[in-house]
Amino acid sequence: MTALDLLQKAHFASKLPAAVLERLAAIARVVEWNEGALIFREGDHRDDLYVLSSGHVTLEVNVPGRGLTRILTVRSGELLAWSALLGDGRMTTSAIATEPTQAIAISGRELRQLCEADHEVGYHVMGQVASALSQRLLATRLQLLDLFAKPH
Amino acid sequence: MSAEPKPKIGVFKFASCDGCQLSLLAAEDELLTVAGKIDIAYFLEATSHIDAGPYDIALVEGSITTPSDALRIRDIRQRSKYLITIGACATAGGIQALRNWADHDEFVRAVYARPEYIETLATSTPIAEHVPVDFELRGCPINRHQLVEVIVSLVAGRRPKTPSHSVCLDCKRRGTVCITVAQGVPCLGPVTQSGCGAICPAYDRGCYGCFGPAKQCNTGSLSQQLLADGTPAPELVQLLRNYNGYAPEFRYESERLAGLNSEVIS
Amino acid sequence: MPMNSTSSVFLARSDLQLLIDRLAEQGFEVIGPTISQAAIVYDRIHSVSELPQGWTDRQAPGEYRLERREDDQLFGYVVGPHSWKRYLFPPLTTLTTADLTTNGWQMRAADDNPPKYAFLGVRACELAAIRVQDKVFLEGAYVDPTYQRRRQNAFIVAVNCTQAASTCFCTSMETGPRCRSGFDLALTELPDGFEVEVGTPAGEALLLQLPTTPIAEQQLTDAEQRRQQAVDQITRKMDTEGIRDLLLTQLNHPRWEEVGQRCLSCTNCTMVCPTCFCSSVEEVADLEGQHSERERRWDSCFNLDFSYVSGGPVRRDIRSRYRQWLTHKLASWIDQFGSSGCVGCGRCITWCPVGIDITEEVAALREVGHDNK
Amino acid sequence: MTTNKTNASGEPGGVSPRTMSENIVRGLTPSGSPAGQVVAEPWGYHTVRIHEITPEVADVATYHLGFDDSAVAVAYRFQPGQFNMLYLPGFGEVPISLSADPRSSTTWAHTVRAVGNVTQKLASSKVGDTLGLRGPFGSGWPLHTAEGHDVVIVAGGLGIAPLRPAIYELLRQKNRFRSLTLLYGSRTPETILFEHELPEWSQRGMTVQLTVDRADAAWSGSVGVVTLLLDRLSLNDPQQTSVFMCGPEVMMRFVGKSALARGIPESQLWLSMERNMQCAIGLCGHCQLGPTFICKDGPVYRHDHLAPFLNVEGL
Amino acid sequence: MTQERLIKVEALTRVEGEGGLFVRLVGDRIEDVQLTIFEPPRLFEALLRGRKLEEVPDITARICGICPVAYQMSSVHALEAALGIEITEDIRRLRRLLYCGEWIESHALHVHLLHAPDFLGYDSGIDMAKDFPNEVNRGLRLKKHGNQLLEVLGGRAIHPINVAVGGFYRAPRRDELTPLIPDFEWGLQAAVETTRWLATLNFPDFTRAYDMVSLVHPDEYPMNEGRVTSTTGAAWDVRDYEREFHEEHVAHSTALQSSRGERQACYHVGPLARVNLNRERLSPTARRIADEIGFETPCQNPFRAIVARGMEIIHAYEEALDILRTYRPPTIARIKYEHRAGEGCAATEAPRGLIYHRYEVDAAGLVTFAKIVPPTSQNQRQIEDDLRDYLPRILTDDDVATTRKCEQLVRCYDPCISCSTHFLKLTVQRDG
Repeated sequence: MTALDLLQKAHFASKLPAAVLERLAAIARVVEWNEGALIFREGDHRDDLYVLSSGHVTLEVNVPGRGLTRILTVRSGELLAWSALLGDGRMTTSAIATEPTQAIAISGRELRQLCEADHEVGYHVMGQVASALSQRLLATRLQLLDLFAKPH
Repeated sequence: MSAEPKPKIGVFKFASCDGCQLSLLAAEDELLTVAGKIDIAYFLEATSHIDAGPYDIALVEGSITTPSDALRIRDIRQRSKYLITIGACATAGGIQALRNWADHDEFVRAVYARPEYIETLATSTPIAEHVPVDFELRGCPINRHQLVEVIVSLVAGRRPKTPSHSVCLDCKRRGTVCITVAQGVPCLGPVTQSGCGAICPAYDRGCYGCFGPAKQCNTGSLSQQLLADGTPAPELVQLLRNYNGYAPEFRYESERLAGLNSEVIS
Repeated sequence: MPMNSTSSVFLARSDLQLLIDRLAEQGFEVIGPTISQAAIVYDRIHSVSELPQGWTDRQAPGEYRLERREDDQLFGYVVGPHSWKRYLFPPLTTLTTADLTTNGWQMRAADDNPPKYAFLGVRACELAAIRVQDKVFLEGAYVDPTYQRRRQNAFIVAVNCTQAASTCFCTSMETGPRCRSGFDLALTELPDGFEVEVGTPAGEALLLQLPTTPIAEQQLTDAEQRRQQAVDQITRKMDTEGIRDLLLTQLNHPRWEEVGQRCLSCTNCTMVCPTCFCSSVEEVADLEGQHSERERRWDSCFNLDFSYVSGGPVRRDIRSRYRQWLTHKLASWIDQFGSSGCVGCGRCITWCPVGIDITEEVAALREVGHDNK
Repeated sequence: MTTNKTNASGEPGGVSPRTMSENIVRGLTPSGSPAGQVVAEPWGYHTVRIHEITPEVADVATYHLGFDDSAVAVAYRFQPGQFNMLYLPGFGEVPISLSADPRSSTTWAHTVRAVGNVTQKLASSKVGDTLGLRGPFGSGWPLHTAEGHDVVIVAGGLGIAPLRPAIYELLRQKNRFRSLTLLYGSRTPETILFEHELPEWSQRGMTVQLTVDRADAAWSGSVGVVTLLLDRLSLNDPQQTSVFMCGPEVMMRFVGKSALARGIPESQLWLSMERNMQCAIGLCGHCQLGPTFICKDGPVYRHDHLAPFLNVEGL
Repeated sequence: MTQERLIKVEALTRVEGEGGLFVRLVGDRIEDVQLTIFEPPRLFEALLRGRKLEEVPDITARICGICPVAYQMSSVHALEAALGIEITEDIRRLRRLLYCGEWIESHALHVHLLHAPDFLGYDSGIDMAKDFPNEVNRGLRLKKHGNQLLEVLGGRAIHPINVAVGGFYRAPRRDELTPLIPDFEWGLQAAVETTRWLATLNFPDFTRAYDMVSLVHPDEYPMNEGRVTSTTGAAWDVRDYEREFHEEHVAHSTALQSSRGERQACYHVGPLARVNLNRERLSPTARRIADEIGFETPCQNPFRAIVARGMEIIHAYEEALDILRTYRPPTIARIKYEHRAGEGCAATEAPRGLIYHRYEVDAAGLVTFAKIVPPTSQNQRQIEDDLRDYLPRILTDDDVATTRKCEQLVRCYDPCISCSTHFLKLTVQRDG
């Protein structure tokens, strides 16, 4: 399957107009990781951001004194390594494929250029990224609330 | 009978009248039963047997008023697994906390011919300002049934529970008519914690706050009303400043009222 | 079965004692109005001399005073701090007992042999309150045995109000001041006696044992005028139009915050309310761990611990607790029991130490968004 | 006589669709009869004995209680989702959901976390100890409303306990439903309840997805809150999907949001609430939420019946 | 070379409040005896200034949890003297009834739980209960009666709330008091048993030539009023109390010590003083039992104070029964009064002995001065004097045995140390 095919199926891209999808597909490529592969390490500089098309990626943070702590798993259709687009490209977590995983990789640099050049595309892409991040933010909040902890 | 060791209990006294620890001896019906469940390891008022601890439960009466007592309570805390403060002195500083608003040296000079023999702190403070406290039993004096309940609960492995609602609820349960509404008598019942059995209004007098502030009491609204009904601010200040006057909710309101008063005067 | 007033008779004032005596003879414990602690309260009475003859009550938000009347009426007051619920739904009830036996814990219902009560002097709003509590305790999916045992034997002698307090608003709640049903006998006090109406066969049977006389036309007119006087004196109003939807859609109204600043959360309104039925069940154990009892006590939604769930109380501030009380009383009560929980007796207004007035709060809540800045 | 637990239509005695539909109507009409077995004497306790204790995870154990009185034992029935009041004399009483197969006949399982005086005392009890039980109380899960649907069960933490009897019943009647999915969120991998049963549930045709809020590298499963599982779940037809959820109130609020965002009709979302309960019969007032008493009108509610009150703070 | 030897009791037990005992010996010679009181001072006399006089009975009650009524009674009488209030006979009787409750409660506690264990060799009354269950249970029941009376009449046993300047906030109803009668009838007999039992204890042979002081009233056993009278024959009006009795502040005590007369001599207050000075005014049963057990007055053996307490329990029961049986609620529970500037003093008999209060109030009803002299401060010097005399007779090399005996002597006075730390100096320190 081509990057475009995969993108069309991804939840992340479900609301993007076809024209925008095509522009994205033009700068995308398909990548794959084996089970256990370290996709990136916390603190690494990365240019690519990914939309998973299959598989399962776990995000980990190194907590001194507690070791590696798994904070979230990302599944197909979802966004990975958003710092490549919005941040300085420094990864805030480590990502490990916990099963054979396939993704559409998009160069953050090229995507930024594309968004700048064509605000129509930029508007749609940023909207989707914001939506994905807000969902993740909410999930993080609930996680922080520690809802299942033993009450005192 | 199980051979489990009985929990060791120590009863300690700081600045106080003895009334709260006496409540244990005043539980005549329960005393010997309770005593059978525990090992009274330190209780000067009741026994010459003195055990240096450590204690499973320390019952602490009285407030901290001297430098040596401030050290002694830390020592007791270290030797005790579960520390319970009993009574208004221990939980709020007691009536002697009135000194906290006064010129302490002048107080001592007024009472003692040789103030140099007297070594006290300028304040009377609750135990919890000095060491962590596991449970506070309110009252001036405490309610002996609550004391027995607390001891028995701890021995049985339950967390003790004492109600935190206002005196008003108890008045209504026992059928007492509201003395403020029916007679215009100032009463702290609406802001005072239950525990005494709502005795004062049943004896035709207003509550004077022996059990300290009820949980989330609205002291400000009550004093607004009492002021509007004609109780002068200085009188309200004194009403709030007695046995639990230094408990935060009463303290802040009395200080607010005292401030109002000085503004009026000046 | 209510009978119409044409069947009413006259009972001389001097024969009222016979009414009390007959009730006592039939095994009733007569509870009636009497003066205690500077108020008219409901207590055990044996004699007419214990009634508050020549006394009345002046009421205002946060204020109640006994005053002398110019005449010597026995029922010339309105309502006091007590309501009949303290007899039908006692402040403290032992529900069950548990004993540790060789065969483990054995539980049984606690002994409960309440007296047969006869209530003397029940007002229209109080009849309504008893109807409300009947719905709560007797007509739902579960019946409360404690209430049932007391209620089913109770004999009710109602008294029509001939005057109103400033805090009364029964006309708004359509519960009074006229006693229309729910009584065995109903009295309207006249200078020299009572117009007596019969509400039930039991009432009629009792009346047959009393030296009543036919009532004169003039006495009927007089009684009606006196009852009308109570209607005319009621000035306080609560607009109940659409009140359920109004309140349940104004849960974030700024007024809650404002009243929360004044409310003492002291529970007085709920305790004097003749319909409030909240309680807590607590464990009372002996020291040896051999015997234990479940004890039910009046409780109040104004207490912080009332809504405690593991982790903490649900209603954490006075604002939310006041809102709970008012919305339950006037709105969600309708969902639950098919009627308002408020009978307009005004007790919550009089006995609030800071004089919070439920009718004023409802009026303020009607001003939607009056302070949304 | 084990046959009399199944009636002619193959339905379990205590959970016939008719009883359940009455129960749903009752959700907002309090005059209806209480669900399941009618409790004649609301304060009548039965002596029950601990027959077995199954330690589950830290601080949580399942107590299998049997009635001393054999007549009661035979007559006792409950609906999935209902609760009992368990009474430890000297310590007090707590509402605890029944947590195992409603067609069990000898003992009745209650999965309890030791958090308060009563549950801590229970945690120190032994097999053979007695306690008091009254119940069952409250409404059950209206499984029949989901017939023909994709059924999604969302559980958080201990919230799986009152859902477990429903799971048994759903698996037993699997053919009546298009699909069965369990989304289960737990705090950590160590606190997953009934973990040993999950493979069996999968095997019997239920899709089981687990997630935990926090985990170390030894955990290869999903990490993140349980709402994410619902966000990701691919739905055949939201209009034909029913959701039964139980967990902390905040969790259920967001599960509800997520389900609605996915297009599942609000009338097909069901949740089980928790409040302070003392009488269990709607007469003490403690568990009121909006116009309902949770002990009597709940604990299982249709989402739209509670929705106006779930988002008001301190109600 | 003669060795210096110290006997120290770090903390006296089975007394109210906290104090110690310090004895310094050189050889067999006693150099110093100190009853040390380290109870933290609570400065009541200072904190009373500026308070409404109506609060005084509540506040002074907090001086002592074991004899709050003594403080309430003394303060209301002193304030009534300052305001010129005459109380009625009904109120007077109710006050005596309240005092009966406190005497019963306080004496029963002391006798059974605090002092009897000394004579029988136990650490506590609770330990003693194993071998003397009847005596201890009887004592607890007596004590409970005292508390019940305080609860009905005072609202609660510790820090009663019903005592007011001018009378009571509310007079009890008859149906509140009469249910106590059957218990009190039992209690009277039980108190007789207790006293007979106490008379059988083994008393150390120790007598002294005491100057004993108590109130004496011509018509009744002293509680709320009377002339301050000494066994030497001298007597004073209460208003002259401060001319005869003086207080002084010593370094080893947060309590002040009292002494009498120009010689600054020690004196003895308490049950023994009362019985010695008022034997013929004890209730009939108490007198009969005194005769039966051969209690000779004047009794100068301090250890026999425990028997005097027994007789006072009998008296309190008998007097209480008399009041309970004839009780009719008074028409006026509290005398109305106007505030006025004034000064007043009063002395009453606390369970431990004479207690003296004096107040000055202003026209607004606020306290401007307070002086409180409790019994234990008056006994403190006497206790030290007793020890100086007693020690050489009992001194052995066994310090533990010696201190036990010393403590037993101290407990004869039932010292109430919480009480003793609220003394006022003789001159008023006032600002402005």
